[in-house]
Amino acid sequence: MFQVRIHGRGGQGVVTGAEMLSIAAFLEGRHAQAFPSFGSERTGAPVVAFCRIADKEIRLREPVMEPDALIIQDATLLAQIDVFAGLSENGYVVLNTNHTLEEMGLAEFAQRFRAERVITVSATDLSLKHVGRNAPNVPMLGAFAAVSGLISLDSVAAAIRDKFSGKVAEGNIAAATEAYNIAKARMEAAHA
Amino acid sequence: MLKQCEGSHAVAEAVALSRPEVICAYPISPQTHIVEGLGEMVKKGDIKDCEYINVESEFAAMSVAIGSSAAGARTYTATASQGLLFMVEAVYNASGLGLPIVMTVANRAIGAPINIWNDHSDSMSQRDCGWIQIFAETNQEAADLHIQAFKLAEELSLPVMVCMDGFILTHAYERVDMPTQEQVDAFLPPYSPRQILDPAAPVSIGAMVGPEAFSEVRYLAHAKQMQALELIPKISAQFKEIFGRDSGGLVRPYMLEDAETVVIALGSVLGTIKDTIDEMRADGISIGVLGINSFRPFPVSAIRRSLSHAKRIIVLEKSLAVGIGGIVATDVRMALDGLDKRIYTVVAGLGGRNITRSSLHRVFRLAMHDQLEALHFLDLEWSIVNKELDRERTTRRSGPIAENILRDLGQAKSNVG
Amino acid sequence: MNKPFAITLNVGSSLANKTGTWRTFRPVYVKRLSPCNNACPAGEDTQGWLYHAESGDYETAWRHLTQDNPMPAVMGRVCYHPCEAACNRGKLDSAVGINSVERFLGDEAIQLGWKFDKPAQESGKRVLVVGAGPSGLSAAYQLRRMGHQVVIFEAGPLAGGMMRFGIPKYRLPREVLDAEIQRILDMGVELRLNTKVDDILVTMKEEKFDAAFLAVGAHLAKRTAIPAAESAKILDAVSVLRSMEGEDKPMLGRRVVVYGGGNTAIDVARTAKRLGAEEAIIVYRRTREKMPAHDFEVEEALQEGVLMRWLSTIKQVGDGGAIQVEKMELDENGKPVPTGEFDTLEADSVILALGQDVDLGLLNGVPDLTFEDGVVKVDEHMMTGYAGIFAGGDMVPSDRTVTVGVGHGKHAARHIDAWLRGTTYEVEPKAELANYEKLNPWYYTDADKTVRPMLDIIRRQSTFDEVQGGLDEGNALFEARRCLSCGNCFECDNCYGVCPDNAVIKLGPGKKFEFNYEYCKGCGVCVEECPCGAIKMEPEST
Amino acid sequence: MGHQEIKFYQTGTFTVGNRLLPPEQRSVQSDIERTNSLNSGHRACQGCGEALGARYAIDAAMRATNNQLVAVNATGCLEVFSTPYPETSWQIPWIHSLFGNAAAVATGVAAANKVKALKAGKALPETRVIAQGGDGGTTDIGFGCLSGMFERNDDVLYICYDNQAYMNTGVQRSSATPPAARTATTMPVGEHPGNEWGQGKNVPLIAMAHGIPYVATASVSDLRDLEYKVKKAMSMRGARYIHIFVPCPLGWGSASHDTIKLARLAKETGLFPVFEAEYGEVTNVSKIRQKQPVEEYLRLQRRFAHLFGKKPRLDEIERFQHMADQNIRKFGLLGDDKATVGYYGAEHE
Repeated sequence: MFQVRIHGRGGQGVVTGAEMLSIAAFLEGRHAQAFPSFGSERTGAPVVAFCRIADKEIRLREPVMEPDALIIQDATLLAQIDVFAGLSENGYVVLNTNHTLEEMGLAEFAQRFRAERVITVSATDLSLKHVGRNAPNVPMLGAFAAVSGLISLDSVAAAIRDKFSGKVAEGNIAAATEAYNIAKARMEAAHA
Repeated sequence: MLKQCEGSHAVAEAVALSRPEVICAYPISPQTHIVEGLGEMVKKGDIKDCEYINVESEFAAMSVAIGSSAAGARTYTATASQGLLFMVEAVYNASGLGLPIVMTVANRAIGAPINIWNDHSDSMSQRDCGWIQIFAETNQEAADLHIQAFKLAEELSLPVMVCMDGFILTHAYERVDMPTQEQVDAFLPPYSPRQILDPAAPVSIGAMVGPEAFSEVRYLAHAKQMQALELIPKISAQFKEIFGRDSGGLVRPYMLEDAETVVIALGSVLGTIKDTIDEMRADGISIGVLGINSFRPFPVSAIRRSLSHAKRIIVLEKSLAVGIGGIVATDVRMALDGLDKRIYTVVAGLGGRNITRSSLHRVFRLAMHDQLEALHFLDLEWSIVNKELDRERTTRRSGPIAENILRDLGQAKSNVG
Repeated sequence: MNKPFAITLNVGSSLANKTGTWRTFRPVYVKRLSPCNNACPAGEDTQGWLYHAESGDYETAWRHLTQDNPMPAVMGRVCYHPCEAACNRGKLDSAVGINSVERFLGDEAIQLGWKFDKPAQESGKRVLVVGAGPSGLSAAYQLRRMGHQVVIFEAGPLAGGMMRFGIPKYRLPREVLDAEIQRILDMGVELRLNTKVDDILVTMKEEKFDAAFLAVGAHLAKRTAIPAAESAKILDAVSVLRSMEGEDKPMLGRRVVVYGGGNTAIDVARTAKRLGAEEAIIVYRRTREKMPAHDFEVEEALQEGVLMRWLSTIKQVGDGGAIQVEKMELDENGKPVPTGEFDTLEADSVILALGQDVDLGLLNGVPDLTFEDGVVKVDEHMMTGYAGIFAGGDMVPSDRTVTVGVGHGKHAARHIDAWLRGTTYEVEPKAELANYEKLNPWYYTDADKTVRPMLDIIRRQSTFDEVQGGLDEGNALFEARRCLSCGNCFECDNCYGVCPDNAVIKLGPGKKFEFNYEYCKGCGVCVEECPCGAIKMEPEST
Repeated sequence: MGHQEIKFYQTGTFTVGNRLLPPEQRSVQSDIERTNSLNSGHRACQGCGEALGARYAIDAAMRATNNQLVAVNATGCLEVFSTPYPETSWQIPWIHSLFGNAAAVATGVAAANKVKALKAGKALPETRVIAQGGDGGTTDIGFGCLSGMFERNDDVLYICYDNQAYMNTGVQRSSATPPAARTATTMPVGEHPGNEWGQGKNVPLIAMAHGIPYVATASVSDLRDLEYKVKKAMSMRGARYIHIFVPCPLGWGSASHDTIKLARLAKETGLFPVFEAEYGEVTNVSKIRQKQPVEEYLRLQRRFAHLFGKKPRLDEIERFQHMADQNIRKFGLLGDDKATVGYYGAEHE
């Protein structure tokens, strides 16, 4: 079972991101479970959502406390909450920022993980570019697909089409694709 | 057809497939997504010949449902929490009148303090209201149970509450095998009411009944629920024939045959418990779980039969009977009357507190060693409780409890920070 | 249907709960006496016949009416309608025009030729009626209906009595009178004109009459001793009016003075006007208010130019028609007393209208009779002291009106019939009066009385055409429908409608209602809301 | 007058029936074949205005709907006296659910009827629904549901039988209780005996404010007007409201035979304006026929006896008269006066 935790803020499509991730996994014939940390959070408040992916029925209903991957849609959260809680050393991190880890002051922290598994991507910029609004969740999924290798970019695109349609869907797919490519390039760079 | 969707959506589709004729909608999280989904389907014409009514309160929701059901329409509504309490008078009325309304209760706590998260306090408060109450473990089952609920309700002329954990199920995206319309039509015939407001054959429904007949009426309500004990497994079996999967029934045993320790629980927490049990079984521990699907009627015989080999029973319930302890546990005790078994009550998950495998491991092991107190509150923060109790002992104007605790929690956090 | 026990009940089941046991008072339907009926000297069931007229069934109304009075067309013209004075509707807006509806029915009957039924069975008894005036005709009609053979002996040349010889044509056209008399005669009543009875006992014996009803009227004018010159032309009103029926009209001159204050005085003054008198003056010793004549007649006379000298007496009539008049004044008791002031009027003729006396000659020699003030007394059965001889009309003590006479005739006939059969006619006790307080007038809409058309004033002054016109069908219907039906159910359905317990059974058109005492709780709403006072509450017997 | 005046039969215009009218012009209550929707054997008090009003209204609705009618009843006197197990007085399909939900239950019935009609391929259901309740069930506890039904414009005629207090439970004050009236919870003691002045709500006006197709007041004292209004209401679709004045001998301390008389006086004094309104606009008022002073009305009721005691409360009586006069002005109840009250909220075709 692969467990993903997504951090973000109300309005950034955190829950939708988890749902799309589960849809993408479902489309690949796997079992998936997506759910938010329930609350009455309004726009701007910190939000968490989860996604479990497995090859058999997922019965577990507890929140993801030891994630295999983290998707952090808003870097400002780093200063407020312990977003990395429970993440194992083999874990994956995708962080939405247009700064480098060094610029974020995370260089030392990132040393604890495998370099090709801790990737930054300017998801906000990409969403503004392709969709016209701050919806980093979709490019983050694209990046996650690249980083984790858990789901294909095609599945992500299909999940996007499940949630959106028309121009919005195509914009999001373009954003996800670009994020995927950026992440892929950064992974290769980190590997190198 | 398999699909990955939200629990609420799965329920909405299942209800739609049941060809409802009147749907009463009042928003209260977390059932809102269900009626939103239904509203859209009615408006788009995906549900034919159906009236969707945006009512002004839960009391009105159930009242409209009473009217439409009495007038012969298959009627559905959904509620939760305070909403259920606001409609209570009509809830009792619907069952008293024997109207086969189906209602989703997306289980949630009731306040004060106000709380929007999941537990079973709402539907448990209505355990004696005369409705049949069935609990869903998964979204698949939630969907399936709604289809079964209409059949059950209409055969008995009794209303049915389908209870599903709010947020945990309603807001969870997971795989659901959605039945086809043909399957549902084959399973669920059109509504043929036992009593109806019909100008061609007028009757008076809802007479005032005095002491001379009231006991008989109440007994008959009980007798009907006893009939449901036979009907629920039968409907579940019919369902399996058409849809090819187990859903519903009275109880659901898991790893029970040889289990010395048996956990009893309702709803979605059964999944977490099963994972926990798998882990404990791997450690060679003799433990199993019995899910209760039908809480009302309470399947006394089925439970007694299932627990015949158990030495000890842990009733893990998301509700609290203040002043005594367990609600489900009390019923289980009645079911096991005369049998020599240790019965532990574990109150868990109140107001949405997470029930984690690690906590379950801890409390199950304590029970196995008979080290658990008879009434246990899972993961209770004693320091906070004691602090407040102390404050109340020493200060007359000790202030509001909930706010005090929140302040204490905040201090605890900043201390950590 | 297998319905949930106790929750769902079958319709109609509450009929098992007999709420009539709650009752301590029970409503009962009553027929009260309407004030109009109570006031009618002829005993007409006014309310009863109006009920039929309301529905436009005029023939039934007429037949109902003529059970009590065979001459509605006459009555509808000459009756002073005390019924209307008593009418409860007068307290609401104005009295129902009963008289005008009666006339309408009477005229309708003449026009359409409605006839009276002949008696189904002959009794074999012979009854003599003396006098073909209203009372005699009424008695003859009633007796004939009862199967008796009736012969009327009339001293005059024509039937009608005072209706013909006292009431001017402009109030009662003769063809109307003739028609109604003829209809009575058509029943098989024998009329012998110019047949004066001089000795009743002889006449009865000669023609083997089993009983007699005397109604000879009061045709003798009262005279008073007024000093008068030889040349003075002094006439009496009775003679003047009678001579109007003959070939030669009376010659009254240009200036006519009438002395008296009754209806006859008015009639003769108005007649004089029509005969061409330039001046017709009524001299009366009291005030207008005290005049016995009906106010509307005084009013009509004034409209036609008749002059009035109230508080005046004629002291003497001199040569050339110079009349000395003394002015009077009322003392503290309202009695006129002379003032000693005199005045002179010029008149070509003076007509005395001072009342009439009865010619009782035919009773000479009849034993056991009692007389009083010039009339013969009768007992409560209208019988004189002599068995088998009954009397009525103006010759017995009573008001002298056509209507009273008709009533006498009817009552006498009933008693004669009983007497002939050797029984006694028991007058039914009068029902309780339906006075205004017993009504609930809310339910009646406002509807003013219909005014009958009057002949234009020029023709009233110059011709004997009928002054007052009749109602047309629409007006008559309207007027009939103004009736409040006092004291008698008119099937308004109020009781049926207002009962909160559906305890009134409607029996269908004409069949009225019944209480269903199984369910009536005795609340009394029906009594309170009955418009016409035809229900009352009675205590339950314990 | 709200209805066509019958000038034809002068003595019968205001009576229940009239033997001379063609049958189609007669009142429903005069019909020998009337439904008696509320049948004999019910347990209402002697002279019960509500029993009368209910039969009047439901019979009229039955005729208007060709007997295709369902009634929903709020808890209250009407319900209790009509359906004590094992007997029902209702001759029509009837349901009682709760005190405060009659309007909503009726919404449900209407919805079910509509669905059935759709399934039968009809645009509109033949079977119609009436909700009925007393003033407590309408103006107080049932007000939320009532307002909801109005606002959604559900196809329901709601009839309130207003007897101005909670009679079923022993005569307690409701928001329809008039000022100064004695009830079990507003006793005639203290400086201002009886119910408080300046309280209470006027539900017909509030109903109008919803902009619904039809609002009317009626009285058991004017059957023809009442029947006309029920018939008119049943000829329309959407939310409709009729508020019927029904005196209560028990609660008012009046003679059982005075029930209709009191209703008549309430109208003729101006204390109970009888009018109709469409889409929030007053369209018709029943004029006062014979204006009466309020004393005539108040004196007949023991609930106002304290106003006429040893020290008559002329001030309070004067306030009643003022209230009546205000109604007369507001609704134009006299002569050719026009109503000045109305809401113009809703748009309609």
